[in-house]
Amino acid sequence: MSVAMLPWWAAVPVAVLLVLGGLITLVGTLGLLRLKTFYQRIHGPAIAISMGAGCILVASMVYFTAAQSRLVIHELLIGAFVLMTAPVVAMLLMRAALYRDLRGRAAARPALAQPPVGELGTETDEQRTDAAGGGGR
Amino acid sequence: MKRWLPSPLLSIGLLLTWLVLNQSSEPAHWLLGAALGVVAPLLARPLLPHGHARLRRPRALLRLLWLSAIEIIRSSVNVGQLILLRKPEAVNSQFIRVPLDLRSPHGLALLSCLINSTPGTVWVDLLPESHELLLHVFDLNDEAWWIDTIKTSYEGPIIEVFEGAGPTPEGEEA
Amino acid sequence: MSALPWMQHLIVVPVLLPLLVGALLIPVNQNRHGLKFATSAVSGVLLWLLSLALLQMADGEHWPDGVGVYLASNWAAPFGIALVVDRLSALMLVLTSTIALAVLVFGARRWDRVGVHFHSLFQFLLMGLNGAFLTNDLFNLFVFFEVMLAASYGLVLHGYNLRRIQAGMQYVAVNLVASLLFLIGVALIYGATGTLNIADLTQRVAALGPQDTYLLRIGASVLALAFLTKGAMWPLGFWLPTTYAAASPPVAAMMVLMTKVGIYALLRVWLAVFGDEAGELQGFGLAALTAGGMATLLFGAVGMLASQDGGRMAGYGAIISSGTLLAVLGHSGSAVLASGLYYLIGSTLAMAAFMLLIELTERIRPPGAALLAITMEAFAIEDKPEDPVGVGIPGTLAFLGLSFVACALVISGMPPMAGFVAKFSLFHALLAMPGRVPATTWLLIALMLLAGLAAIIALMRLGVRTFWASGAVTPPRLQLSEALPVGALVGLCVVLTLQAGTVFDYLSRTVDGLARSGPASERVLGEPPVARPAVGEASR
Amino acid sequence: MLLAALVLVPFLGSLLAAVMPADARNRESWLAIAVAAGGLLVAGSLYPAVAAGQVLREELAWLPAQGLYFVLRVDGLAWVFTMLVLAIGLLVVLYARYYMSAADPVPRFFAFLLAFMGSMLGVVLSGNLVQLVLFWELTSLTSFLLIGYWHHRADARRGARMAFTVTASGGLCLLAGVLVLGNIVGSYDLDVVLAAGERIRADELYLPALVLIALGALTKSAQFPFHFWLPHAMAAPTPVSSYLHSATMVKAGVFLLVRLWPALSGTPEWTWIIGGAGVCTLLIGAFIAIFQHDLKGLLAYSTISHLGLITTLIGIGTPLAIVAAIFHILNHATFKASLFMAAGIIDHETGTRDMRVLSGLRHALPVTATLAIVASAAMAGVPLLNGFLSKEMFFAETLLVGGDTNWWMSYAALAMGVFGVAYSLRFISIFFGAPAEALPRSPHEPPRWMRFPVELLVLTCLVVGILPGLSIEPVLHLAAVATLGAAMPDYDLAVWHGFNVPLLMSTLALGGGVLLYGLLRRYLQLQERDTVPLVHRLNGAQIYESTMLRLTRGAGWLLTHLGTLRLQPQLLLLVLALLAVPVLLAGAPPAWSDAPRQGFDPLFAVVWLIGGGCAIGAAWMAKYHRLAAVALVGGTGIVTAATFLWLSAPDLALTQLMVETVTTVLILLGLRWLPPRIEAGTDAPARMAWLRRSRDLVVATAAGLGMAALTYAVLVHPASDTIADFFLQNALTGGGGSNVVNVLLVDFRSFDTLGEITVLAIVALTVYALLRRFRPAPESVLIPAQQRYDVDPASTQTPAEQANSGYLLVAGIYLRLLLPFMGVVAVYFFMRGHNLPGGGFVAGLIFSVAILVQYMLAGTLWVESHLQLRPHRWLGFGLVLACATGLGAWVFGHPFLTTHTAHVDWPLVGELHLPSAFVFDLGVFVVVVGTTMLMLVALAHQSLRAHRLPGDEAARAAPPASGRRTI
Amino acid sequence: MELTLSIAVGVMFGSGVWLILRPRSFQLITGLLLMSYAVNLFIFAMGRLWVAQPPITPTPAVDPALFADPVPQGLVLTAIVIGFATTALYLVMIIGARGLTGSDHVDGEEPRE
Amino acid sequence: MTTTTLLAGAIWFALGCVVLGMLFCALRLAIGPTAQDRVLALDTLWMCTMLLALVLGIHHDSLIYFEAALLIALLGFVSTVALAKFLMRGEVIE
Ligand code: NA
Ligand code: NA
Repeated sequence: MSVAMLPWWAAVPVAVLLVLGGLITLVGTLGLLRLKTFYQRIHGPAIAISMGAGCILVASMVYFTAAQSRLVIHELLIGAFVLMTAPVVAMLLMRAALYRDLRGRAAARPALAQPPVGELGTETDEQRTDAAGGGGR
Repeated sequence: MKRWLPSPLLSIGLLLTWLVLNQSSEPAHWLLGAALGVVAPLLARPLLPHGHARLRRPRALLRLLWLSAIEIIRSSVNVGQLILLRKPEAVNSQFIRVPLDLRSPHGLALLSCLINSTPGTVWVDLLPESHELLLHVFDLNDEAWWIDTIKTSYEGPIIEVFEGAGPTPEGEEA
Repeated sequence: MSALPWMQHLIVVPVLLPLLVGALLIPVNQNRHGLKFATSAVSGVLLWLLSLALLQMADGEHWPDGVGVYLASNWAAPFGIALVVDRLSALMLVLTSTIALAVLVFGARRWDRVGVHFHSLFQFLLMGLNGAFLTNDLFNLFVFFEVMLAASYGLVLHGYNLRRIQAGMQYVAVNLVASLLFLIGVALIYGATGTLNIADLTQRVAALGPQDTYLLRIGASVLALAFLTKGAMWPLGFWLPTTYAAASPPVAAMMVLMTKVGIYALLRVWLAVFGDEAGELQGFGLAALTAGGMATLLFGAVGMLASQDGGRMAGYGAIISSGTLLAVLGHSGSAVLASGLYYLIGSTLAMAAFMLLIELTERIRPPGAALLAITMEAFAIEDKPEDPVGVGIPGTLAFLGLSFVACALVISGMPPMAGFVAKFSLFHALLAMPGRVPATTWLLIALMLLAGLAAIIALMRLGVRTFWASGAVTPPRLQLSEALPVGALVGLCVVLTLQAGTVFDYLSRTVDGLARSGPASERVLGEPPVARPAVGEASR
Repeated sequence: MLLAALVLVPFLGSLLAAVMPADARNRESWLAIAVAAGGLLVAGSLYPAVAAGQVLREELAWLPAQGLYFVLRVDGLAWVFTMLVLAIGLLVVLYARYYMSAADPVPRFFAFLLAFMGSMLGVVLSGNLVQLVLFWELTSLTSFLLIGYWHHRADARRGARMAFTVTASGGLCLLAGVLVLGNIVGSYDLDVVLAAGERIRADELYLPALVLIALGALTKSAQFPFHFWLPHAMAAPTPVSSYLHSATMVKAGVFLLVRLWPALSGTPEWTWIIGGAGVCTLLIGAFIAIFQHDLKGLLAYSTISHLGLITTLIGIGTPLAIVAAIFHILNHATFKASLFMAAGIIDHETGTRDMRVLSGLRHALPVTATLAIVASAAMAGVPLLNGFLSKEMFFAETLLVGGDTNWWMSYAALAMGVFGVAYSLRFISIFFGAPAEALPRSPHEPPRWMRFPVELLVLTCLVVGILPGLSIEPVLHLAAVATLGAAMPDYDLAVWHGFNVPLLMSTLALGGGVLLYGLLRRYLQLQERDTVPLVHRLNGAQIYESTMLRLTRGAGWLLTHLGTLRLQPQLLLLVLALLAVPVLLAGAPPAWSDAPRQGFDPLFAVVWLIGGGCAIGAAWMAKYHRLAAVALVGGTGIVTAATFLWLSAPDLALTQLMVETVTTVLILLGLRWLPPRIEAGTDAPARMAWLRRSRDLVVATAAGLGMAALTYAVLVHPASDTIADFFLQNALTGGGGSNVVNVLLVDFRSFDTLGEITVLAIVALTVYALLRRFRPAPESVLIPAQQRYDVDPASTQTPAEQANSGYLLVAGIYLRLLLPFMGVVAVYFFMRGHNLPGGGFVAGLIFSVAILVQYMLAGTLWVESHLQLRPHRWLGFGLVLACATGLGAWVFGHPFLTTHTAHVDWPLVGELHLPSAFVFDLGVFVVVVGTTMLMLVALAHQSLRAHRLPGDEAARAAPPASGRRTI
Repeated sequence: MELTLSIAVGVMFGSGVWLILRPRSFQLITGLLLMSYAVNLFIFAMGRLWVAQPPITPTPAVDPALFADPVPQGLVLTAIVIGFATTALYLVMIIGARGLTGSDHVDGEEPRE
Repeated sequence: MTTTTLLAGAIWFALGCVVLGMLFCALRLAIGPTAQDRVLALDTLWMCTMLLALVLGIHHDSLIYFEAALLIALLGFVSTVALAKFLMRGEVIE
């Protein structure tokens, strides 16, 4: 165990933030595992990325600032980069899923080539494993 | 000036990044960071067709960020509860469409960042003809409330930040 | 501070020159064939001269014990990477640069244009080969193997078509897996002994504890598998005939060298690590090598008989030569090494010439004739004897025919060419071992004779079909740049035969040096780095 | 020198003849004549010395280390054979001058003939057994070329191949035999071997040596059961037959037996093997000869028979038998050479050799007819001709075999005599009867000098036959003494020995032969029948051909069972070898009592539960769910990176993460061109597939367990004294960096790194070259289905439109903004590498990925129209930079790649250290960027090509311009 | 930890071996990837396991026993990069072969059974 | 209870949560069922690894781990984006 001796004012927040960050991460990933459709699942990790990462980053900042007795804030960069990249991932993935579903449904029911979007969200897509089409690629 | 320093904000950002990365404020790093702050945007410029954003109202931006941060925490708790406590079948996930007035690409980017960072909502697409935002909401109670919140709490301030009060779109070719 | 004598730098040049030339040629436009060829050729000539110079130096009084050591990065062995020139590596360098020069000239008019970056890849291949011959560090050997292999992948696929890519898939896949084995082997040896330098290994081996010895045994066996895959030992070398047959002729000629690298590496490591300093590990695994070599020999002979086209025959010929070398080395180690090396030189030169020749002879035969000829021979269908009026053979055909015969003789080990001298001296060395001649020796000799017979029967069949039964009306068109290298390589085989005594003198000096692993390793480990400016200053 | 010249001059003449113009028939003939005549003169000049019992030797060191000297040695036997070879050679050359057609490529003929002559002389004059084998095989080779001289004829090719295969195989046996002999005696020198007869016969290796040498000799001399090649060799031009099958090629075998008689003979094995083969041969050859229709065929079988006779004599092995053998060798050479030449003249003049057509030739060719009849008589053993004398001696010797009780040998000899007379009559018959009509050509006497050799030879037959004591005796004595030495018997070469059993046998043979011939003509339709009675099934040539065919087929069969052309079995073998070989070689492991150093960490175990699960999942999915497999492999990669991080290897973690990213993109780029799996036919036997899979599963499990066990064994076993300590202690002081891994890469072992970046460059070039010729599968030529889905607004947009105003607009803002930050981060990782995790590799990968993101965002065309990246230049420049940095050390007199540090004092900034390793690392960075960009961009460019390719098809698939979307 | 890592190496190596024995080129390349992960970890393991002792030496005078073995790390770094390159090469080969042969079988043609 | 034990406990807890989170991601990665699920799981796995690096940094009181986290934060999304683009457009670079 190489953790440095920290004063109480630093140790307690770090500990709390770590526990909180860990918990949120766990809950977020649990959501990923537990929720029923892809469109729901994508919301699970979001809390891990936003809050879980945030807590742990802050914990890290506080810890190293206290441990090294100097201002350590380079974790901010991680935060900034995550803020800039996570939306891209979410948007692209969501849109990919949407059009894949639309296409899959159009292929299954050619008459309904362009179904309204509203219908999509509620449908569970578990049954449709993507064997040959895109997933097999 | 603009030729050699297309976006001072970006350059400062890069310099700060460099200093923070190196965790150092030695003169050598200031110099090197400054050089990178100048050179990197210049080298990247051909690949930036939308130019650089110009913040008209930085203070509005800060306020917006603060509000969003609170919203993020609130939503996180909500989503966490839903995941843990509610049966997945009982969660009412829906796509909704939000008509937007915001045109600035940078503004839209900021909007998407805020929406996506807020748990419970995901930006799906911007429908080209209607200029509507297709949004996925984790647990939808009231569609109108969502549309209203987004338009007033987010879109409005963003338009203010990037376009000042005026309606002129910004961000043509740099 | 004392500077390194400039002559010493020559040791690293066989690696550097092709690297620089290859690198400089990368950005040169593809259409500038002349420039590319000229640069590449200049490099080839320089490498050739250089390798001769190194041979001279290694054989002369230039270095004590004939071992030249170059400490890359100026770190003493075993910490840095040491390049070592001795008579053996110098010999391999000469062989490489000779064949490379021939291949370059051969490819000058046509082959370097069927794909892009031929000359860069070719130079990199030379770099890999030379590096593999020079290095005294196991992991560096891996790196140079990879350089060589990567370049050979590129060259095998050079101007690729269906056949080449099918063969290439095999070649690359097998060698990728073999490279993984190489890594496993090297890693285990490091894990067991804590060093990567071969000379250092030589000195450490005897003192290892039982666990480390066990790990070293496993590591060395895995490493040997990697080498033997490259050296095409049965049953690890099935990729070889397919690849040889598919590769373009200049590449195939270079591939002949590459199988020898596997054997060279094995030889290098084994003679040093499991040599006379190895204590109980001396001669580790040699019995298995003999068995494998014999199986390879047999397999090559069978393949030779079963093959119909020249490329495949050449491939099985290479397998026969691998098998022969492995079997005799495993059987008697350094006692037959001089003969084995002579055999290696002869068969490599002849096989390379043969690879180039095949392409030229294929121009004789009208397409489609081959199949008919096979059926006719197999079923002894006679066409009517015609009037006894001969067909004039113009100079080209005579040249091709003569070269073909010469190559066939060397490859099969028939008199009077180098192949026979090699085989005889191998037999002699095997039989001259003290004590009663064991049955395995006789078996080995019988196998070698049988393989030679199979080779000559197959090659005769091919030759008859190509030169006699082709019904060619017009002599094939041949360019001087294509004839010259073939002639030169064949001429070298002749010289090798006539000068057998001289060559053997050199080889026995080579073997003397190799057989005593102690002094050589001390030379490598004792080479002092050039004094640096003060240590503290450099780090400040 | 004289002896060396004797052997070398023919070869020089051969080379000279080869380069002569095709139409210089006379010049070439004169050359050949001069060579043969000169040789005769030289050899003749040796007579006094040889006659005086001297053994002349010339030695030349060739491979002294292997005891191989080039020894030329002349004793009586060698001298006689030399003279024979040269004399008959001279006559043949003279004859050939007239025989060969102007259209034949004569230079080649004389070149081959002279080379053959040289080889034959080499065999005869060799004083070293290995050297003898060398020339022996050379005679096989040159005779192969001579027999196949008219190679446009299939029979010539076939005959040549057959002769070569048989005699060359025999030659290899001979070589083996010689090796055994050399092993027994301890020398290959002929004199030593000949003097060691007792030792050889007493050695346990005697029988193998004898069998092997006998195989060599018997194949060469066309002895049963290897006799079949000789008749097929008749496809050669007649001068060749006349030379090879009278005095030279086939005589080499019996020469060798005579030569080695002192060393090998005198045992029952010798008699049984040599004599047995001889008897079979003489009977079969003589019998078959009767039934030939081809003149040369008859002569060929008669040659076989006579060689059988000689072999039998040698097999009998008494001194007198050896004398008789040598005598018959000489006699046979003279009459058979003349007969072949006569046959050639007849062929030449009439255009046919078919005895069914030829008759009454004595009218048109009176002189030739006379000569041929005399020679045939000699062949038949008619008194007053040389053949009679040696045959008489043969009969006498047969009587002695088996004592007084066993007569079978004599019966055989008698039968052979009868047959011999019969076939001689058959030969002679063409000169009698009515002149033949319908001959292809009307015959005339040949030119004077074409007939001259025949005349001379026939004259010799007569002279020897009538005056043996005056003519041949001294010569024969010379040869016999050289062979027999002290065992030299008394013998009397006279025409008349009084009435005795041999004379009776001769008479019986003559009478019986005439009778047999008459009977055969009358009752067996000798002139018409196509098959040889009794033995026609015994067709050696057909056996040979089918053996060769079976050999090829068998080899093919073996090849498919010993080897494979497919990849999977090869990989399976490789894995099996990996499993088996180390275990077999390393033996039982020693005691292993060490304990783990690190405790069990449940979290780490869970991490690897993930990694292992992903690996197994990838293995499971890779067949049909490629994308899933890619993702799962990615999972394994991440876990690997995490492990590196966990276990104190931050540099590895960084590199692994970046490589992971680039690999994923790369594979996706590749997947675009790998269309959906084609399902294999359902008719594949499922059971086999199951068996295969179970087998592979077992192998894979074993491999995994093996690796796991090995890893564990190393991990719990403390490391011995490693070179690592040196690096840890010297990195900072000697290498100027605190990150030891980086210092290893750019200083201690920078030579490795140089090689490694070369590998990168090579692979990039190869990938580029491959893609230049890339032709996509037909199924993937089209634009992907996703892009043709007209509900998606992007389906009508170019990639640039998508990024600048389409669905990627918002994402594009981020990705473009991130570009300079990625650059800065790359610089950061590069700069810190020497002291902290980072370095050229990671920085290069970061930079490449930064660019790559832009490609992914806006497409190839847009990016490249805004940014010119020239990966080729990056590659070349990076490599040169790294090299040049290394070469800079030369300036300081240091070895390649020695690092130096420049210390620069800058105002404001202070002192800066610029280590050369830093520049080297820059080279690495540049190469990595060049490689990654070249590979990925080259792959990405294929999409552009595909977009162009489908043309109207894509246009049809694309939706009408606007407005059909509901969202 | 030793046990975990050993099993990890074994599982990845075994999965890789299973895959390289499969007939489809994509399976082969996946197998090669997994095998090279396993081999990289194996090389890494030759330096034994060290937690939180990266080979970064703060001062010139250090006790080597307190740092992870840098040599295997250097070797792995080289091996990773070379492995990446060869994977890329093989990938391009398989798509090239797929285009020319029309089959994704490793032999470029469907087996005749 | 000292600050060290407090921190140690918290760190262990956080590590446990993160690793468990990784396990959940891996499960989703394995079971799919759709390709986008796998991609999402992979992306989350990257993120969890980043958190793991950060917590390990605190755990070992070392800044060495930061760079890995930084790299994941900046470039971890690239493979996800590539996968997403592949799903959406059939090719990664158009
Ligand atoms: Na969100
Ligand atoms: Na008797």
